[in-house]
Amino acid sequence: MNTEWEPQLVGFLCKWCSYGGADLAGTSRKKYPPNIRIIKVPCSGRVDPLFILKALQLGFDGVLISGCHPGDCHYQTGNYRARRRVAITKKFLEYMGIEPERIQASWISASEAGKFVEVVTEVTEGLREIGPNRLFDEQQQQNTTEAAA
Amino acid sequence: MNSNNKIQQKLRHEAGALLEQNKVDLIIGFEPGSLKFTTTPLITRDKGDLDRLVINPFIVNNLAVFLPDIKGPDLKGPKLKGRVAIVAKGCDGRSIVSLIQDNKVRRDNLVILGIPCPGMIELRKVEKLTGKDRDELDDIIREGDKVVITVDGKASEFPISDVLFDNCLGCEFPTPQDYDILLGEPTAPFAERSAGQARILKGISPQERWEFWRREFRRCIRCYACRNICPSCFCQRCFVEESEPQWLMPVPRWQENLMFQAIRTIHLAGRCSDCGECERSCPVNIPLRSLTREMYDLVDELFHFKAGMAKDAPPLMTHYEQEEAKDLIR
Amino acid sequence: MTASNRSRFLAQGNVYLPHIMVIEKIIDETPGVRTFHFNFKDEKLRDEFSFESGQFGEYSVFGVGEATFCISSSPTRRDHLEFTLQRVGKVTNALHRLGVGAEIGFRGPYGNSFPLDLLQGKNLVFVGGGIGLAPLRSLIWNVLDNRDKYNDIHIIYGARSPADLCFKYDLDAWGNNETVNMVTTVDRGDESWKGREGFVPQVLEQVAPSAENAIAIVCGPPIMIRFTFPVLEKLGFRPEQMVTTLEKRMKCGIGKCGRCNIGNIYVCRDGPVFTYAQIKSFISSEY
Amino acid sequence: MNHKKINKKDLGNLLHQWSKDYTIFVPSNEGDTAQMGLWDGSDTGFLDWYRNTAKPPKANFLPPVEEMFRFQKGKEGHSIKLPSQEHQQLIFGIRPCDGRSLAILDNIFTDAYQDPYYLPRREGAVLVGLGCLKPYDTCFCTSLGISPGESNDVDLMLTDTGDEFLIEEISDKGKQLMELTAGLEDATEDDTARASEAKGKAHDKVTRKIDTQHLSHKLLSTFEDETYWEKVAAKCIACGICTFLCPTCHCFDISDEMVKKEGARFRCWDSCAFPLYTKMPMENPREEKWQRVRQKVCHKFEFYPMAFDVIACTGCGRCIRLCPVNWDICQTLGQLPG
Repeated sequence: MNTEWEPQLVGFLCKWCSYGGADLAGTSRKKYPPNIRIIKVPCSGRVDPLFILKALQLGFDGVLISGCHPGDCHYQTGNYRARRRVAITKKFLEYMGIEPERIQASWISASEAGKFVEVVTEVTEGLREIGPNRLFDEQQQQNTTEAAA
Repeated sequence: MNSNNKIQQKLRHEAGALLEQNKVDLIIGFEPGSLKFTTTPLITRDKGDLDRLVINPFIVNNLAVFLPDIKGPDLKGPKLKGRVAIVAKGCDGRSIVSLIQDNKVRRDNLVILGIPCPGMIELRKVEKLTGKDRDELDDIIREGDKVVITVDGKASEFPISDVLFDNCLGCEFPTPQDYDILLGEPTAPFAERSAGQARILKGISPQERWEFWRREFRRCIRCYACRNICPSCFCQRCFVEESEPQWLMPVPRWQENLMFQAIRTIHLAGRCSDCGECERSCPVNIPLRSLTREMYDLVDELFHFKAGMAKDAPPLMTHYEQEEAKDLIR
Repeated sequence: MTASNRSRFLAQGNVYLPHIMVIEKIIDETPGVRTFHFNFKDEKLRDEFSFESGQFGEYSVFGVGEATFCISSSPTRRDHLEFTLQRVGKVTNALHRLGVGAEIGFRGPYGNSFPLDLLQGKNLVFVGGGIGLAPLRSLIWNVLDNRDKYNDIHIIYGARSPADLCFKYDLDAWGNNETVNMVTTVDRGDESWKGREGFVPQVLEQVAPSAENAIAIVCGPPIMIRFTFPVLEKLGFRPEQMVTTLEKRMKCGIGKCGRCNIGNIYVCRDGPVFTYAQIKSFISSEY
Repeated sequence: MNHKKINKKDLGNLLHQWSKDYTIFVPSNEGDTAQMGLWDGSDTGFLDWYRNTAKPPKANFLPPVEEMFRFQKGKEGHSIKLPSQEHQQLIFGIRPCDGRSLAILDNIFTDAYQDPYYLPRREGAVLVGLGCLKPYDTCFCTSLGISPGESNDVDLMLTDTGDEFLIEEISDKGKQLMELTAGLEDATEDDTARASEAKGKAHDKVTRKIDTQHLSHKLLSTFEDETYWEKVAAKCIACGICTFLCPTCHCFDISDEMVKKEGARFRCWDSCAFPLYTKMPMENPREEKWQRVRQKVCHKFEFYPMAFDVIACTGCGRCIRLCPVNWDICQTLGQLPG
């Protein structure tokens, strides 16, 4: 009865900053939830809203987009553009009915292993709270807490 | 109506002069449609066609859709070489400016014949109001802020706001932002615009909203009328037609339909002028404008950006400010 | 010619269900072109299945989709089937990723075939370009395996460059066959190329096979076909003496899905093999 | 022949009776969009508003999307499984134009190869026609040999005679159904007379006409007239409304989906209005919009008649009524030069 559901999170990490942060977290043996699947992207500006929606359609419970801090982008402005895109996507999909917790963004530099751990933990816990992604299931979403109970 | 007649006269005259003096090669306007209470786009190089140009409360199409040389996936539009004179209402005008911002059309190839727009009559609303289909109505006459609808020989009067499109009721800029010739006097927007806000889904839970869209998009047949009628959907190849990777199955299942429309609307951020053509053209009546208007309001809220206001301004998504949307990022 | 074929193809059961086939061998023809040898997984069907040169099939990679290719092997050689394709899109890319032993779907054979009864006792002029040799190759081997039924045989084949020549093993075999006049040409040769250079239609004009009691069978890219017909006419071939096979986008392969029409002709159902006389009388110039 | 009749108030009972053997489809309004939808078991309110559906009844036989079969990749290789099909449907209220459209579609799905999805549905279905007393101003069925009140393409034909429907048996299938149907009254001569009067009136209400004489010849001589087709196509936005919602358009696409070693092959509606429809890697025979518009018109009025001796248009007017730019096929046909 009691399902062993674990949130599945996909992370699009910029290869210059956030991916380095994740790497550092690993090499410095920090613990973070194993629920994240990481996809390395050349820049947070590479993340198309399509990626986000496709991940949700494929059944991932949440999406994390992470790039360099404002001003630190390897390509000067990629993360600023990503910010506009993410803001619009997140807010718009919220209007369509996708919980805002499922789409998360962060700025994590290559040295911020601690922040990476923190963000992934928080996001994962947030997803645990709102329950599994049933958005694209054929049948109407039943009581989401039912599965968790 | 009288003022329409005058504007129409002037339009025919100006269009004729433009063709005659070789200032443009092509006129894009409206002519009477083949059905009662409809008009249809008139795209012509022939001066003889110009006495068919009309201005009335049914000139609904956003003619800017014909401007980009290439429209849709490998889909060539009419051969628009040379200079074009185009009839534009407020929203159409903003779509044109938006196309100029996106480098899809050059301002100096255009002569914009601006129409100060008092709002267009939505036949679906008239049908609902009278309980009759369009072809069963005898007459629809607009008189200022009233409309007189005649059914079976019997005339009834209604406030004009009962029959105008929602986007017209909520329109902020009924007079084109940019024009070469303005036909008539600039008009003011409606004082009370809340009826046109279209945020029909505020105040219900995310689950209920998703449920709503799931139900609506079950009906979608993926005819792509919403995309093809939209002046801002000018991609040479739409993402739904990509095959490697294939983002979406070409089959009309609600999951794919919904995703298509979500991404299409995101692509419209900063381009959509809220002309409402997507919703009007939808053959299965999906309230698409609820989505596009939300996007319209969102970009205004987040970035204080309104589409198609200044032709020299950079497009929304190519630009950024140092300080914005900060609370959305961890 | 089409009406009689139609009843013959009447299929039983669900015509859209593919047979499971197994890839037995893969030959790299050019950097983008591969030939697959394949066979029915169900061994019973290997004997039951029959086809004729010029017919095509619908091949599928499960989960990716279906695509249309002719059967490039000869019906006279029954131990396996072959098809040849260039990687250009989703399905062809997926096919190129498959290895020996992989399973594909196949349904067919569909369409009409080269008119063997018309060719018998005639001089045959095969004109092919690039991967367009695939359907011709089925017919050429068919003819060579019944060599005594036919008169002189000319084969004029060309490709853009030596590297783009398909079926080099066949070209060698035909070149070494004393009963075949084989001419191979490339648009532009390289240092090691010792053969002819020039476009296929030009070379055809130089070789100038006689139109007397002859049939020309042409297949290649549309641009080559368009330039080849006038040359053949100049050499004295009448439209009835020219045969070609057309290519269109197809999905169903059986005249229902609509997209392969040229006027009232469905290429999948009424073709793909036509004489130039037939093509000339089409309503539409959309071929 | 003696006909039956039924009071409109008893229609629910009749449908209920039929629902024991058939899945009943009636005109229904989902999100303001009329289509043949599953009957809820009681409501006959559609009689008040129903003129014709937006989505044509072809959708009940060639659905917008259907699973052709499922496949699975296991240790022993691929296996294929066919879906089970529900065949016994009764469609109530089909209009004569749409009845004809299905007869037209039968040609293509029986030609050369029997279509294993469309035909079983067709064979299992009963069409109950309902005469059209209030044609739209877009209707031109009478120009195509169809009368809005009469049909030979359905199994039973109903005519509104005021408070009652006259029921005529058209086909053997309809006859069999009537034999199993209880509680119907015999129609009187008076009823029949009133019905034929209604039919005549309906026929006269169709005022829109096209001239089908010499049409094929005119299209042939105009075929290469690029200027004409470009002008005609200029305002078309190349969406799929007129083809998807045409009751006789039948073009489809086939595509695959696979998730975790399990997948399905789908067939869904496709349209000659889309450039991708004919696009090949190297070229596209109908790249230009005017070529695609020409294809649509010629297919219906020239190519299809050449193959099957019937125009693939029923004059239902959906393509005119629903077009967002008011592209009117009657104008295109009426203005053909030559």
